[in-house]
Amino acid sequence: MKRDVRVAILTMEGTNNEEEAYQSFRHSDSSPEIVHLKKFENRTRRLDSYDVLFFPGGFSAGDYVRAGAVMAARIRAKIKRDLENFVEDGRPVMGSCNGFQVLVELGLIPDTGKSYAVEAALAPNASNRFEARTVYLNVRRGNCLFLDGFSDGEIIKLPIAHSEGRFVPRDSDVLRRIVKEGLNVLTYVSGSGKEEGYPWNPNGSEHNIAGICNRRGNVLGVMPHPERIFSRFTETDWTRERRGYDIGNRFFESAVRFIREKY
Amino acid sequence: MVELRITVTLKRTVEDSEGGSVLKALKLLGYDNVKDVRTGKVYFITLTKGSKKTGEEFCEKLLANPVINECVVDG
Amino acid sequence: MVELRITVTLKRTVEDSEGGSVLKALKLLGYDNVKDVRTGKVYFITLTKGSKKTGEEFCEKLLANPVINECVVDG
Amino acid sequence: MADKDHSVVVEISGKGPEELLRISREMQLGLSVEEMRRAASFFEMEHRDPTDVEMQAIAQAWSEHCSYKSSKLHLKKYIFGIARSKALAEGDAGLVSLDDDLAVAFKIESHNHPSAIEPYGGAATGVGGILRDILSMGAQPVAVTDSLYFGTKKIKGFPSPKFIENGVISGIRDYGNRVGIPTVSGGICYSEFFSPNVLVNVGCVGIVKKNEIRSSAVSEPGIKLIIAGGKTGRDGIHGVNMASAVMESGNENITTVQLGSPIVKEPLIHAVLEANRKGLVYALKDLGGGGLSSVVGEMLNAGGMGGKVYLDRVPLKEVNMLPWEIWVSESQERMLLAVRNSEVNKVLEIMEEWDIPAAVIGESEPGGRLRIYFGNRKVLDLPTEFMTTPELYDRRSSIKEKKVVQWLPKYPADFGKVLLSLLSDPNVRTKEFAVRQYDHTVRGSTVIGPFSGIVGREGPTDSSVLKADWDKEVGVAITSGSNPFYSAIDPYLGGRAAVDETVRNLISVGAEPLGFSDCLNAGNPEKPEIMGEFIEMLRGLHDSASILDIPFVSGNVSFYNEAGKRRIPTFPTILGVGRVKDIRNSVTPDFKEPGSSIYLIGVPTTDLGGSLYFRRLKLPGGRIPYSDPRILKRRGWNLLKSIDSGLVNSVHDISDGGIAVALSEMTLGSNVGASLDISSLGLRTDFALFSEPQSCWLVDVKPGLDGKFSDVMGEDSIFLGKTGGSEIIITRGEENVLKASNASIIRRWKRGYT
Ligand SMILES: Nc1ncnc2c1ncn2[C@@H]1O[C@H](COP(=O)(O)OP(=O)(O)O)[C@@H](O)[C@H]1O
Ligand SMILES: [Mg+2]
Repeated sequence: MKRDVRVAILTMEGTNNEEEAYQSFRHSDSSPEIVHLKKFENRTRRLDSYDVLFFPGGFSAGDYVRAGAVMAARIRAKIKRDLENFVEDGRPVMGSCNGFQVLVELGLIPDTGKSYAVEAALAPNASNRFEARTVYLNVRRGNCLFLDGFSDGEIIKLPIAHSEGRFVPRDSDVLRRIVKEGLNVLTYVSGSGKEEGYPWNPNGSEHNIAGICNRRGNVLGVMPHPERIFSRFTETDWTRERRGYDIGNRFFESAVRFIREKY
Repeated sequence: MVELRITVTLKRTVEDSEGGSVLKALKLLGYDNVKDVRTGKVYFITLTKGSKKTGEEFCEKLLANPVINECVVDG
Repeated sequence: MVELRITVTLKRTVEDSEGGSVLKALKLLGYDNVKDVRTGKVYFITLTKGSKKTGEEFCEKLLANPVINECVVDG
Repeated sequence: MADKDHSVVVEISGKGPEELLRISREMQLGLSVEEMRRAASFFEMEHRDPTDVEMQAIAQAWSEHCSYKSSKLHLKKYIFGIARSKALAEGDAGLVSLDDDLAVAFKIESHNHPSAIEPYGGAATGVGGILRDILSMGAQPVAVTDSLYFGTKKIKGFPSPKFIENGVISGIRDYGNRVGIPTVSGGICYSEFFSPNVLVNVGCVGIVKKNEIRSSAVSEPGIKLIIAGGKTGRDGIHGVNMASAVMESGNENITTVQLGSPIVKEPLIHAVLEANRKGLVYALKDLGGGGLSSVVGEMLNAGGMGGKVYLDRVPLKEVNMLPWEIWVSESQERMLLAVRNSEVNKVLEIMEEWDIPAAVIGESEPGGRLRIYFGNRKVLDLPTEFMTTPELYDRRSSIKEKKVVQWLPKYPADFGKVLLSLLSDPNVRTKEFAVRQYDHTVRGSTVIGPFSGIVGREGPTDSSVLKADWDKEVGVAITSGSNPFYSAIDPYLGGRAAVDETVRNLISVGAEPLGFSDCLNAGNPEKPEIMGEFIEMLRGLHDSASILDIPFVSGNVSFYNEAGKRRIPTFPTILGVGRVKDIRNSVTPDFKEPGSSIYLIGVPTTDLGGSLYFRRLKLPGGRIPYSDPRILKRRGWNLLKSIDSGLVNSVHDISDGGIAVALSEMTLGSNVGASLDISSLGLRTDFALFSEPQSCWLVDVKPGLDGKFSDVMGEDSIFLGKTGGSEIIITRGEENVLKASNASIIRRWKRGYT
């Protein structure tokens, strides 16, 4: 019998993408559950009873202070140790959009140094606008377990929708280590695969960084929304392309496969 | 050079949901001593010449809506 | 009762895109004397008890990300 | 019975007209002398004077905004009867059937007056309000739409048009994005008409399993009433009265302004839907205009019940609120759930899980009388029927006979130049500066969004399509139709044209139209000529929709869009919803390949009144294009057949700017040009290219399927030319008429936007 892969999709007021994340994991042959942060805080649920943790996008707590700040502060206050154990155990953790912002605020990404220091931020877009569009991304797999289903140099398309997505590293050392270790697994490129400016890089991210994986390869944060493309009929230009595949699922299928193989 | 600090807040009669959200977060972080949080925007503006008066014009023309906002200029 | 004013801005080294937009808008309104605009958020926090110290904790735990923000507490 | 400290008696018995009016004004009731008299004679029969709570309750319920007192008679006559059997249910929103177990709930509503005073908060709370209406039916909101009408001229005493525009767009963005419902459709119209009367018409569409549809009527005693969501404050008091009067100036000191709190609404949606899915909810209604007073009264009255409510149990934002303030407050983000006693705790637990304040505030009782208590004092005791039912007005109306004069424009020297200028008109050029600030892919079910085409150079679509269920291929198409320029010239034909546009847009993506929701915008109904226009508009909507056999399942009337001497034209915004049987067959306007054939469905017209071409030339008046629903039906449903059977690549309807603009828009997202010969169209070349005939489309047919397509479309299709190349070339036989490169077309349409 196939092993049941349990996925926790973390929710609180203002997180928005839990529904499509749920569907994405369901379509990827796992058993997702949407769990309110409260339940981890008051211990009616335990992190270690799940195999995969997903931080959905949206506007946790309205993103009022700063995107992801309130959610990260609550997690740090109440379940920091549990989460670190989860990560150190090698289990997959992924965040998209607001989820990426939370992971960065928690220091789980890029984590190029020691002990989860905050090494980066996702600052307001250079355009000073919310940007909802489709972007092209260059994939550099590295050892990121979520990218198992892609090949190096593959160009993929995903939707973005955010106003704070400009990746800013703390200093040039952090940036250097990110690049050196190949943690910048997804970068914004133009339709022809080149690194060009706005709007191909929709937010002004340093080094066109769209997604970062930790060194161990089990924590991935991305600004775009793979969970919104679990069906190819939600790609913006599917009416032009007769071929096609459900690109978003590849992220989630990889994680599910990883659990089945390793645990 | 003139340096202005312009603070735009919501009038007391208008509900500040951002403030409410921060209040809730601080309480959840264990700060039971927080009674109230109000939020606002602040603009630090450098003029080659001008006065507080100019700042008040900025409030009126761009930065604030008198129906919901209060605008304070510090020179 | 303790009243704190906490101001969170972007560090000088981080591009302030909102400030840039406001600068542009003011120039379009004909204010050629505006040289620079930086923006920030301000929180007016009322505590039943506490001190500036508490405000600094708020900065650290919630209100600012040290990578991009500066946080000033006025008591 | 009144409490000296909290509630006062209003002495109205035996008072003369001036006294009554003075009381109405001082208490901001907005009631006329006749209405005050009607109230007075009711209380004479009861042998007492009313309390302030009672007078405020009556004033809310009898306001134009809540009661439709000026429009109801006409709506009944012209609108409510159309295709009744196709409307599944009505309530805060209307419902149509999508398939065996799913229904679509939808509604469009105006938030004009609040947006004129405080554009950001007005627009944001408009989105919040329309979401609640959909939630009230037990439906999951899946899409938001916004049709916006901005002025172009600064009017003294009112904020500048740019300020209003920025505020409105930011308000919709911040609220819609934060609640996580995609904003997928709408429109932005610029005209002097809307200075200073900005219009914000917001719509929402939801999906609900048929067995989870909730009614809003309580028809049994002992059902508990739970208020859930935001707390009640002094904000929003007398909002409905404000929306039922003419604006005096833009910066009145008004305390009704609210900004809305999407961060309360977002979990509220989850919690209410969860309670409903678990079968814990007996009836459901949202708190909008008139607050608790309207919702409790209407909920009980709809089921022939009375009841009691304890105002001191309502969770409050501020202390010391007076009973009447609690009763009529319009604070945002609140829902009223009617729940059986046995389920009350379960519902409260769900609310607690989501951190949502909730409280049981009362219950239904037999007998049709509503009693309100504050502490242990009774502050209101009225029959729900009297309280919620105003006298309807049959206001005087008059119809101005207008002579139709149509100017013949000078023959243009350069058609290419005309085309490019039409493409960069604010009403045609890209709305991406606004729409790309709205998240239109959240929820992962957007199959066709506002734009389509090659990534990075997308063009506009006609309708959006959303997957209706994760595991099915059925889709919901959503669009809006309106043309204030037509309606300003002829409200009757303008009404018909709005229906036509809505249907056209739905057909364009391969959707069968299922139902409409109408947002009717007008000036002061006490003026006979405005009432006349209003009735003409209704007649137009009626004549088209009844022949098409498509119901208006919901809607909203917004009168008093006047300020000083300026008023808006009387016109509808229609929200249209359609069924896409299989989303994999839906189509978009961008050409798909070179070498396919382009057909025109329909023929150009000589009626150019209100057209973009005439507006650019500043030619007033003229006949506006005529929509014949019978022709629309024949062409539209045949076109649907062609789309369903996979004969076509791309479809786009003809609207602003005519065939020339529609053709250009098909090149935007594809970078595929076209060569057309228009000799078969007859007419002057400018009329052929720029007239805006109704019920018309441009279609690009898949290579090799021309014969089959012509068989289905019959005489309605005219072959015009082929796709291909990097420019649009239009000839008339040997004569070169127009040439424009794909690059110049997109540059003009984008006008500085990247
Ligand atoms: N205010 C708006 N909100 C959401 N969508 C909009 C808005 N304005 C326009 N759109 C969408 O953008 C697309 C292009 O709009 P527009 O240029 O007005 O096209 P058209 O005139 O053909 O309707 C359409 O899909 C429309 O629904
Ligand atoms: Mg259209």
